[in-house]
Amino acid sequence: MVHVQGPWSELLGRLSPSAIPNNPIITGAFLFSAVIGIVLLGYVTYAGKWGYLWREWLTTVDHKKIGVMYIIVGLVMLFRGFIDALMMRTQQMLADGPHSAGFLGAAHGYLIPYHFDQIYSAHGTIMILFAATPILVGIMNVVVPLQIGARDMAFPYLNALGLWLTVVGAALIMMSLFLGDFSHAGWVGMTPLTELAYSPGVGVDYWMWAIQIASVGTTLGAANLIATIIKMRAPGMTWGRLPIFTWTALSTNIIALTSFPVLGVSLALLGLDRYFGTHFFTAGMGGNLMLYSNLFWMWGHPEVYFVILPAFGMMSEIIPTFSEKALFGYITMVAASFAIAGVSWSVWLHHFFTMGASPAVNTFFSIATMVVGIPTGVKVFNWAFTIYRGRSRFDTPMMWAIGALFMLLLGGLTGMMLAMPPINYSVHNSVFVVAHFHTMLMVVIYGIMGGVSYWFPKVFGFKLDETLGKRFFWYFTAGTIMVFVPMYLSGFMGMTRRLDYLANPHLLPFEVLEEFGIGLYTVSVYYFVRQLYVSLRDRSENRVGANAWGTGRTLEWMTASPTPFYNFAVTPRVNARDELIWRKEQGFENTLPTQYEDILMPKNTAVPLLIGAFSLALGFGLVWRIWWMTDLSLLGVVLTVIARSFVRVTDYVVGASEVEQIERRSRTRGQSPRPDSRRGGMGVFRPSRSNT
Amino acid sequence: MVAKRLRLLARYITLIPGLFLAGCSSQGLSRQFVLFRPAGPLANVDFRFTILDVAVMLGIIVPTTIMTIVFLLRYRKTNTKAVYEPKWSHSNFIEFVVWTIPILTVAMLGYYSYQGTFAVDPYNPRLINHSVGGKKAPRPLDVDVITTDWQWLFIYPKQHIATANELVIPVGTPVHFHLTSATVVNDFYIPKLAGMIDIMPGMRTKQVLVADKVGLYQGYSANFSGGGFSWMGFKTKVVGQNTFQTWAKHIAKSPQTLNYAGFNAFAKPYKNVDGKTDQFSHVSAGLFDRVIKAVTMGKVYKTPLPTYGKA
Amino acid sequence: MGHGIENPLEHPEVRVVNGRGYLVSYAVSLLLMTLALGFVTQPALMPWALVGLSAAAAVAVLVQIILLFQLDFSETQVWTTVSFLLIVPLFIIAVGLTMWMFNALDARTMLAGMMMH
Amino acid sequence: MGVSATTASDSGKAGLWAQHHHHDAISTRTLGFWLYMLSDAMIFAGLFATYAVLSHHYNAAGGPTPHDFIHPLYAYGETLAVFTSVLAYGGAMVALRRGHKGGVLAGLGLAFLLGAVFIGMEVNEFSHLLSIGISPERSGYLSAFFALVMTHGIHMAFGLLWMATMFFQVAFQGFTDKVVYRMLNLKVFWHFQAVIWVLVFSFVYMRGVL
Repeated sequence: MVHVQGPWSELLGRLSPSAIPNNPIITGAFLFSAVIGIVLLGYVTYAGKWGYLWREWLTTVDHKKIGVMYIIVGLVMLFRGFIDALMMRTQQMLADGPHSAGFLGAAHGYLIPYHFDQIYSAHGTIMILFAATPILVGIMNVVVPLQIGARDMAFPYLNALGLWLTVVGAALIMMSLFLGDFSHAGWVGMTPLTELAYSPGVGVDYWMWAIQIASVGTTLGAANLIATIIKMRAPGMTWGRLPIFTWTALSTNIIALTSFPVLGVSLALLGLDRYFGTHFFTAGMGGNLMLYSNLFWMWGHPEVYFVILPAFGMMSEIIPTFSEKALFGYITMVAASFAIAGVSWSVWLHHFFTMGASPAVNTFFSIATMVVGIPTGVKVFNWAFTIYRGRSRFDTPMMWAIGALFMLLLGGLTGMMLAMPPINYSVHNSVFVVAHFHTMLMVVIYGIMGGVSYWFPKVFGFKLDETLGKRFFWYFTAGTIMVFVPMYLSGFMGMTRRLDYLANPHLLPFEVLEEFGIGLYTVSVYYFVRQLYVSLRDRSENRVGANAWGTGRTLEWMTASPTPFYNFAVTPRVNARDELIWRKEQGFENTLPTQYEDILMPKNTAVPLLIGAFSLALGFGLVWRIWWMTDLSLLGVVLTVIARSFVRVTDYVVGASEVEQIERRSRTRGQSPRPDSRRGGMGVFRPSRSNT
Repeated sequence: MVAKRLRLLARYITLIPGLFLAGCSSQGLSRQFVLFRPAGPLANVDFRFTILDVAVMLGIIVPTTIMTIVFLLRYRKTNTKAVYEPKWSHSNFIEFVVWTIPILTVAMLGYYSYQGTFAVDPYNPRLINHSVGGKKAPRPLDVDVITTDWQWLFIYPKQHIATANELVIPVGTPVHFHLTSATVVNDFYIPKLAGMIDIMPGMRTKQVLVADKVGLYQGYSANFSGGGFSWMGFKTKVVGQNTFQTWAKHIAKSPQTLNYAGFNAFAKPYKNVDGKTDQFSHVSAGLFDRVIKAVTMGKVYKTPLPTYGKA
Repeated sequence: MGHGIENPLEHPEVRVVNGRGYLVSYAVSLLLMTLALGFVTQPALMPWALVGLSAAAAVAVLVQIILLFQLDFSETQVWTTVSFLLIVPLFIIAVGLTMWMFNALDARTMLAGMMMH
Repeated sequence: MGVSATTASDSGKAGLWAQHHHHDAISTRTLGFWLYMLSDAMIFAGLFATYAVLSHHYNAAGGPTPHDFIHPLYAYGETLAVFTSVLAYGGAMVALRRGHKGGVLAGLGLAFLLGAVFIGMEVNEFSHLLSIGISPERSGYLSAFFALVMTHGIHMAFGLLWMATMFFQVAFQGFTDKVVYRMLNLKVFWHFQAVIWVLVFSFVYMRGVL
């Protein structure tokens, strides 16, 4: 165990009153969160919803609810990450040139360097790992079992565990805001800056354990999803008929399954350096600091494709639905997804092209990187030819999908530039790169927004408001252009990344433009929230039937919206790639099963939540070096897992007559829209009786 | 009401780029796009490949964009005159073409990438030798660069002098840099002269450049290195070859000297907010190697524990 | 969730267990590891030690994978085999490319390599 | 697949609903666990890559090199323990196939004991190394050595815990679905440790004394 700077006690570790930051901005953030928290908790208590919350959400193993919770966590963190972005843009606008004014104790702008550094590190960590990843995992959770005609995931209990581990990671990050500090060394955690000698506080520990714990959840989720896709398909759902989103979910989870463990290794070794004084990534004593970059990006680059492949999948679902036409080049689309996933494993060095590797090494990784452009290009062409000779309707999901397509073109252009070492050297650590990967992540965000609005009616039974959705889209797009086009340009002016003060005053006009852009984003956030509110308020007018968009093609549009907890009353037999279209053509669209049968469903369980609670204590104890707490919580996790393995019965039976009743009720609701205030949008989720 | 006001705002916003472009030309802001104005062979190659890459890629992306937009407009649902073939989802010819185009592009760009990567390899500076080969090639100048938290030290080992936070090099002369860091990773970057190269503690990287024109160039550390990172710029003065000799002689008389102990004092964490520069004479021989060796043997220049919520 | 087979012991994955496979795997891998030991302790074998070690390890791993995990393309095991075959290249890429890139880097940047330039 | 997607169907009216459709729980479970083991393999890929990078002489930072402290014969003894333990677990699996509870318990017990012998040998080895000042903080090389070998050791220890649990479940719950797939998964886990040990033994221990 290494010696740390500052006080340490047996009982509280490094924790002391001085760990509470004394800073007006943080105090404001704390008050804001506290008020929201109190209002939420107060509402739940006032409405007497604790029991409902416990039974229906906290202990659930239903893949749809777990997916929804993943998405909610992701959206909350997306908002937090957005606030970080707002603060960064404002700081860079204010701290321009030596004559810029300073506020709140900062020499320039309103943030001192150390605080600014934490904000950009938090922004990156949150956006990649706690916003994009959970939302995508959530969407895959909701959609994949429905698309393949399964009742649930292969391992519902494990699914809940994955969710709660992700929540623990997010909770640790939020905690770092109000207790101690966060890492200042970027979301990638550059060594040896993250070593104890250069980051003596608890910030890096927060960053490290938050990611570590959440990534365990993601790895488990990946194994679960792959097993689900391989083993849980409905009869007749051959590989050649698998919906394209499920294909991308499969390829993306192969990436997650294989790459997240390497992230675990890199963080664990960094942890050993910080806690035990080993020399993996130190500059001296035989360590190798570039080894960290190597291990980190061995995960980090596949992670990029982990987030982008599902977005491609969603685009490939949305574009055919709203073009009212089959997807062009199904087989090449599948091949392209797997080509991207495969090549993603041999391109990681381009994240540190400038470390001075030999030109042979750099050339190899450069060409491997460019090769990714081939399947990606094919996908773009295939989407275009899906639109060709179709009948395009511009509903909100389609707008997002098309937006994503154009973002991909721009991102592809700049990506091909960065793949070439001589160009890369001149912009490697500049804001040009920042603009590039934000363009690519915009593909993901556009895909997510499209996917959420596309499948929202499936899960909740009503559509999101179209007018507000489009307004959200346009403001968001204007914001994207306004922020990132100037950022590309400032890259050409030699502006490097991660600056809390800009020495070059000529950058000011660009910074002002970007600030305008972030203002547009803020407006778009307003419309997003308003869209949710209005849609929820007017839900009875926006009720939809099973086939919410009228032109759905795949299995999920055959079961009621909102989907009953057992998904399909009787497992459908699949006859075609676009099963619903096939049934329409054959005149079977409204053919119902002749008889219902008993269904075996997994019981709810509080065990994943309990393991999550222990993991939170474990993470907290590790961050503050409270050893009794880490020992006890680790023991708690192990004993809980063992105890759970002795539980014999984890399923229960839903009787055939009950299934029939639920089916009849959902049919009448789907056909005749009428106010149903008691059950609301969420009433779809029938209370499951038994808890374990 | 709000929406109306916002629509008004949006209309104003569309005007801004126009105003901004006007501002650009009048203030000479276009000169600030330093990557488009290379002043040395290395930056020149980087720029040339940028143009090449963008041209090739635009050759594909522009037609694709136009094609997609045309498809979207022509095959919109409201256009009842357009052909509608809901089942058409495969064509061997189209699939062949859509795979061939990206493959050929990548093959071409891959070849250029290979060429360019070897061209700018600082360990085998054919480019540099070639670009000064025609004239009477001056003897290369060696500069050892050490970064600390958060300053630059430029040592001229042959001249036994050193400067801090200011680099002076002669025009038209190949300059060989050896770079290392005493603390964390930095990145050596002079946009108009040379691309980035990492500066890593305990390791030594190399960079080579020639400046074609006399002038003042801004240098940066491009890799985040902690609290003083934003102030870690350095001025690069490219001077005539004679001026350089005079300057070096002048610095050799400067009262401050530098040995390893002096370096350790210099390397204490310091945010160079005022842009101070230092000059040192009688710099110990082998100081650069000594710093690397000390770091590999475990020497660290610790960062003090911050107060939470403060710097 | 139920399954088609009443008695779990009748499940094909239980039936596939093979006592002879265990014995063969045990004997072969132990023999190979003994050989590996010989390569590094017997001066006569030392010149081929690295090749010998790698070959012994590769064969031992292969034998264990096939006999202990019973990997084959039967209906029971096909996905196990396919997923395993997908992971092997990634394992090799991860270790191999890392070794290659750091050998190149060390030669240029580490003190040991500095003599070259 | 030249035909358009929507008409590609078998026999037209093969039926729309699959009554009494069930999934095979055991093979779903074993596949899921196998996938998890593959991700575990990538942990070892990361560690082997680390070991490979950090095993140059300058990574020893003037401290001990593997030559100085690895005893090939002792490591061979550890190999013997691991392999025999795996064989014993194989015996338990053969007994499971025959539904022979006593055989399963005996096999599990023996595998546990031999696994414990391995752990004991490793603990003994490391405590000896630490007592003569060969510790992970000494150099990058030693950090990598300890991390790799101990990660395998921790896996082994975890396997022992699992075996103990299974011993009770087999004894008191008999061969239920759950117990059977856990036995199958533990088989994969335990055999996997043997495979990793082959790599550790060859490329860390034997390669080290060269």
